[in-house]
Amino acid sequence: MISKVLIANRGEIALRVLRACKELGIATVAVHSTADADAMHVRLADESVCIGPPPSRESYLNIHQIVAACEITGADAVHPGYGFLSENAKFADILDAHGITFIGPTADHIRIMGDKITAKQTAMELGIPVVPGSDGEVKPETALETARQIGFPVLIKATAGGGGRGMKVARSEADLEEAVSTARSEAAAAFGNDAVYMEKYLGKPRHIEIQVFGDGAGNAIHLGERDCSLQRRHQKVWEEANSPALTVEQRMQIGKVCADAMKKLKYRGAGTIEFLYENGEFYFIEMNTRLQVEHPVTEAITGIDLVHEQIRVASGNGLSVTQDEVVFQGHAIECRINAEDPRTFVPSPGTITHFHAPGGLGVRVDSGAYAGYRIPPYYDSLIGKLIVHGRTRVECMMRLRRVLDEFVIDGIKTTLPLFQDLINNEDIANGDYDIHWLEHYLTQPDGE
Amino acid sequence: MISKVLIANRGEIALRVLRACKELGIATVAVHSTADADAMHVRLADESVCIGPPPSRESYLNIHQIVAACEITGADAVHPGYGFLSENAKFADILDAHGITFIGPTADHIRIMGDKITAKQTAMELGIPVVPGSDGEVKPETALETARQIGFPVLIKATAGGGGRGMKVARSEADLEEAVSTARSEAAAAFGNDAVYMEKYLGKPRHIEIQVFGDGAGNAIHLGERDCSLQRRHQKVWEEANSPALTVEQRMQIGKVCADAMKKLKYRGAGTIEFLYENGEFYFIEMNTRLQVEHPVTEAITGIDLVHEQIRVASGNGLSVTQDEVVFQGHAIECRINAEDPRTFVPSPGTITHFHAPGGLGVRVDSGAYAGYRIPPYYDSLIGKLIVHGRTRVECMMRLRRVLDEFVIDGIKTTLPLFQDLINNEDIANGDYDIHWLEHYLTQPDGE
Amino acid sequence: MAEKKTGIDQALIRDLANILNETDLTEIEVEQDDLRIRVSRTITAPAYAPMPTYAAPAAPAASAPAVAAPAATEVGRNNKNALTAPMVGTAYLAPAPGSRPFIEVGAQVKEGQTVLIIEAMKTMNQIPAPRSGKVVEILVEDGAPVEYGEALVVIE
Amino acid sequence: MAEKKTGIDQALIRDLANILNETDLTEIEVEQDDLRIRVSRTITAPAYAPMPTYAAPAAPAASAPAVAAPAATEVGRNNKNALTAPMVGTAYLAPAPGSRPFIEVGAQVKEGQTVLIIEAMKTMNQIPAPRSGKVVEILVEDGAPVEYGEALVVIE
Repeated sequence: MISKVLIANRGEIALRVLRACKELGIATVAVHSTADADAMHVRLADESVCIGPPPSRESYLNIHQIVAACEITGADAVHPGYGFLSENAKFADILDAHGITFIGPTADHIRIMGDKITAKQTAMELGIPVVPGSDGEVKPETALETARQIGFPVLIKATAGGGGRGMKVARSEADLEEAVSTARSEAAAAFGNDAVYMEKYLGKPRHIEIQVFGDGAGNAIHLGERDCSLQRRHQKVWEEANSPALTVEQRMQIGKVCADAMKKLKYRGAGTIEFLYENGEFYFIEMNTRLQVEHPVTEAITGIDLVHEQIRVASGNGLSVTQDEVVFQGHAIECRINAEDPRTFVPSPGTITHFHAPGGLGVRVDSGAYAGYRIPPYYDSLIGKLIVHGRTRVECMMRLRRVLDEFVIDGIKTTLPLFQDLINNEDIANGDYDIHWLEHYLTQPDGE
Repeated sequence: MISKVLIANRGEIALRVLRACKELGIATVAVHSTADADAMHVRLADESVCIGPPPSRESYLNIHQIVAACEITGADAVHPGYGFLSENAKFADILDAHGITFIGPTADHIRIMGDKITAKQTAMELGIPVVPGSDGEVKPETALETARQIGFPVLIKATAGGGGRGMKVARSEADLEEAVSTARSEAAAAFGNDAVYMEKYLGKPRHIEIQVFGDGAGNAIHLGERDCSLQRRHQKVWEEANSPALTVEQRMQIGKVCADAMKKLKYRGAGTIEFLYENGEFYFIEMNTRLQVEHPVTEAITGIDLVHEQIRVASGNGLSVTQDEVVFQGHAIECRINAEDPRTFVPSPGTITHFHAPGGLGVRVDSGAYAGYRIPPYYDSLIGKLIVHGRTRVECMMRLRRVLDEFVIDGIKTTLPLFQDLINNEDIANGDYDIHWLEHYLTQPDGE
Repeated sequence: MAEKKTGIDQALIRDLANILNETDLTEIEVEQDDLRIRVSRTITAPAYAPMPTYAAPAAPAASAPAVAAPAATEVGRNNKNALTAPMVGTAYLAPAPGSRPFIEVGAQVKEGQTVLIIEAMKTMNQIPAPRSGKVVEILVEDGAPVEYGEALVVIE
Repeated sequence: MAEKKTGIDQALIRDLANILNETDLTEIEVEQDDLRIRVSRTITAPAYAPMPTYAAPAAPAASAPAVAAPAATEVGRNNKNALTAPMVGTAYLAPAPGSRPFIEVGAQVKEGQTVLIIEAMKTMNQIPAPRSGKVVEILVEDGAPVEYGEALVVIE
């Protein structure tokens, strides 16, 4: 059993994990950099340990310090949140060597899913649909043949890549040679590794991801999908469930495929299998072997507390529900509140002078912000999440509209005005958007 | 159809109604006394009208002013909230005469349920179980015979009464004469009417109430019960659903009795049938022909927005759900946050210097309070409601415990510390309490 | 810490500060012979002004405009000689449409003389002048809705 | 404020500044003979003090006690000569249980000399004196957990 959890993260997710621990009667240790000494979760934790100076590398990414903090506090488990060390297999190994429970999957599964190529191969073996593509690395000399098999347009991607670097589209045979060579040199420059692979390029896909949960012993369930197509620069800004694009049959079908795959893998804990979705087909992108930022959307429609469930599974108590017991009720939308200019997304750190969260039925705010809180400039700009639930998507959208008018965060710029624009947009109202929609919308003049 | 609602109330319920209207795309008019010009719902409303000076009689109870406010703003409906004019049949009549929709039942039903004796007779006719008692007024000369029929102990109550005045218990024949004469003279002094009636006295009952909803045309449903046994001086402080005391069968049985009664009555809108419950039996107390303070508890476990539903019914669109579609999920508790000393309940008006609402999964705050808000001394002390939902009662209680630690209201005294005590009490944990429990608890020394 | 270096009386400054805080003032200035001391304090935030710490929602487009004509309200509320509406309703400046108004700016009125009518619930309520004097300003338009306490006419 | 005169009494300015902060004033002006000093301060709402506007929950019984001995932290953090912990771990004042401590209050230490050990992840890390001087205060107890930045020893 787990009796004291060290929360190896900061910001809203650290508070989220703290809340779950308190609700389970588990003691908490907050670790923080010197810049986060005033964070809300630090104040609310049973114990806190300063683990280093502001730079993440020397604090939140410093495995040595975090393990030492476990030692001096007697924490018997670590929740890594998302980001930072949450998908660091070495961290999981070290905790294991010290007899400390890592609240997450095995180090092996982190490794498998952390590498794009082994992840895709594993997905294929597990029966998860993938984007048609090259069988591993593609060389310039075989690129044309591979591209013809897949069918144009095709995408060239760095095997070591991420964040859009080393990524090129070839729309026809004429584009191919240049796309491959550019992608290779960008990959070499960015990652020190020029290996690239090729896959089918999707024109107007949606980003749809399936929440899965395994007990590590061969039982696994899915908790439906989240539609996270509204992104800018590969950052999600608005997530919802159910997806406006899926039918119940599609949901249950792809959900079952994912749950079955996790059973075969004997996956442990929370995971998310991300897909591109176009014309009724799902194409595996990657699997995140951790809690996602947008997990509250799933919690809203299932009533299941995913962090409770993570801790339960890590304690060896298995899943609290069977697939049959999972009921999807209503519709939920999450808006990520960033301390950023709502149009340019330039970060806006500073002091929050007034903070007033909206209330009422169907409203959830996850935020460590408060009046007087100074947002440190060292970390990402996510300062809170607003999650709204309704019986239908229309009710949810109407509720979100009224809630956005109530939310007050003064002293800094936030992305709240962006959501006030989006909620009045016809495409959003109709659920008619893909992963390029928001970027396109943002390039339009304000008045549009 | 309703296009503009005037909210004839103040405080958290005015904000509650405003939120529902906004979510339905209905324009709002806030009316307020001069003392409430800075209230949050006034700020958020589309229009606002000052209707008088601070005393309720000259503002929130002034029908003339409220109807005039409808006239100048063109409001086509009035939501009365709870208290004030919500159970004033004359108000409903006047609105009707002016062609303004009263969001509530018919004036006739308000009248019937507003009088204790006709209410009880009506309940009996509708098949609702009542406390065995006298058939109408009891005279001193027939009191003994009636008491013997009912069986001691018996309670003598003013027919015009309320709030505990003109109420006496006779535990045996020896007590009876004095109890009757004391009750009669108290009744005469308090209500100008010395009529009393008699009913069975229950020793350790729970207060259990059934939420009903009718469409005014003969359809009606119930939304389960709320257990409001935790009271002091007849004021509810903590309400929960489901009741820890009922089985599913009991819930469905009494619920059906109430729904059937409302069908017969052709009741329109939201109503609550209040019972005392002891040893498996329900005894009708009264019916409130309005929304209750504690309605969010029912919303949490059913997912149905009761104010949406009220407006829908008042618009003539009928009920949005059938009885079969009502699903009870999980457990919910509401804590009433009063600006009062948590032990003595002495009101503590003043300025709120800091206000920070708790967040996270399963948490709802309904409050018009904010940092800098000055609580006017003229009205009741309810400044907010905290509603927590969980999959089970245990989860709900654990969540409530962590949430109470997060809630910050500074500058005034509040009842939050009382709830922090209650949440750690064994009887509360076991759901083992009756309507006298809290009064008894409060008379014990702090240490208990 | 509080040595008297240049002969500045630090204890006096502290005493003044205490007075400042206790009396809720924002500034005290003392001058005697050739010594002058001024202490001041900014009152930090909330409390006294109506709702200063609560910012309106970011998009207040449709947010709570009072039904009354706003300019008049601003001026009138600040004028202690303004006659304020004793009830909610619609103000009429003349006894009937098209007829002469009860009063005009510059006119003399007597205490008790009807200066306008407020209609509410189909009833015409005659609003009398609270005192005799000269009509300095009429703050409502004919047919305008008025709320309780709204300034109507300034009589001086 | 900063006239460049010779003989400006900086200590006096500092004293006034201290008064300003302690008394919660925002401005002090003093004039005497031909000396005039004005010190002022802008209160930018909350911000600088650690979390002043956020009150701890009403029942902070179990709320976030730092793992370190709090008294020492208070004192030590304010002492600019304190050697602070470069890492999280358990502090030992002696090379082995029962042996003589590395340092004692009053002792002279040389720069680079080991003053204590911090154990973390089964590794003993020798913590050297940052400068030569006299040990004025030892702020941690033998075997106590220390967090990053925590004051350990004051060497002057």
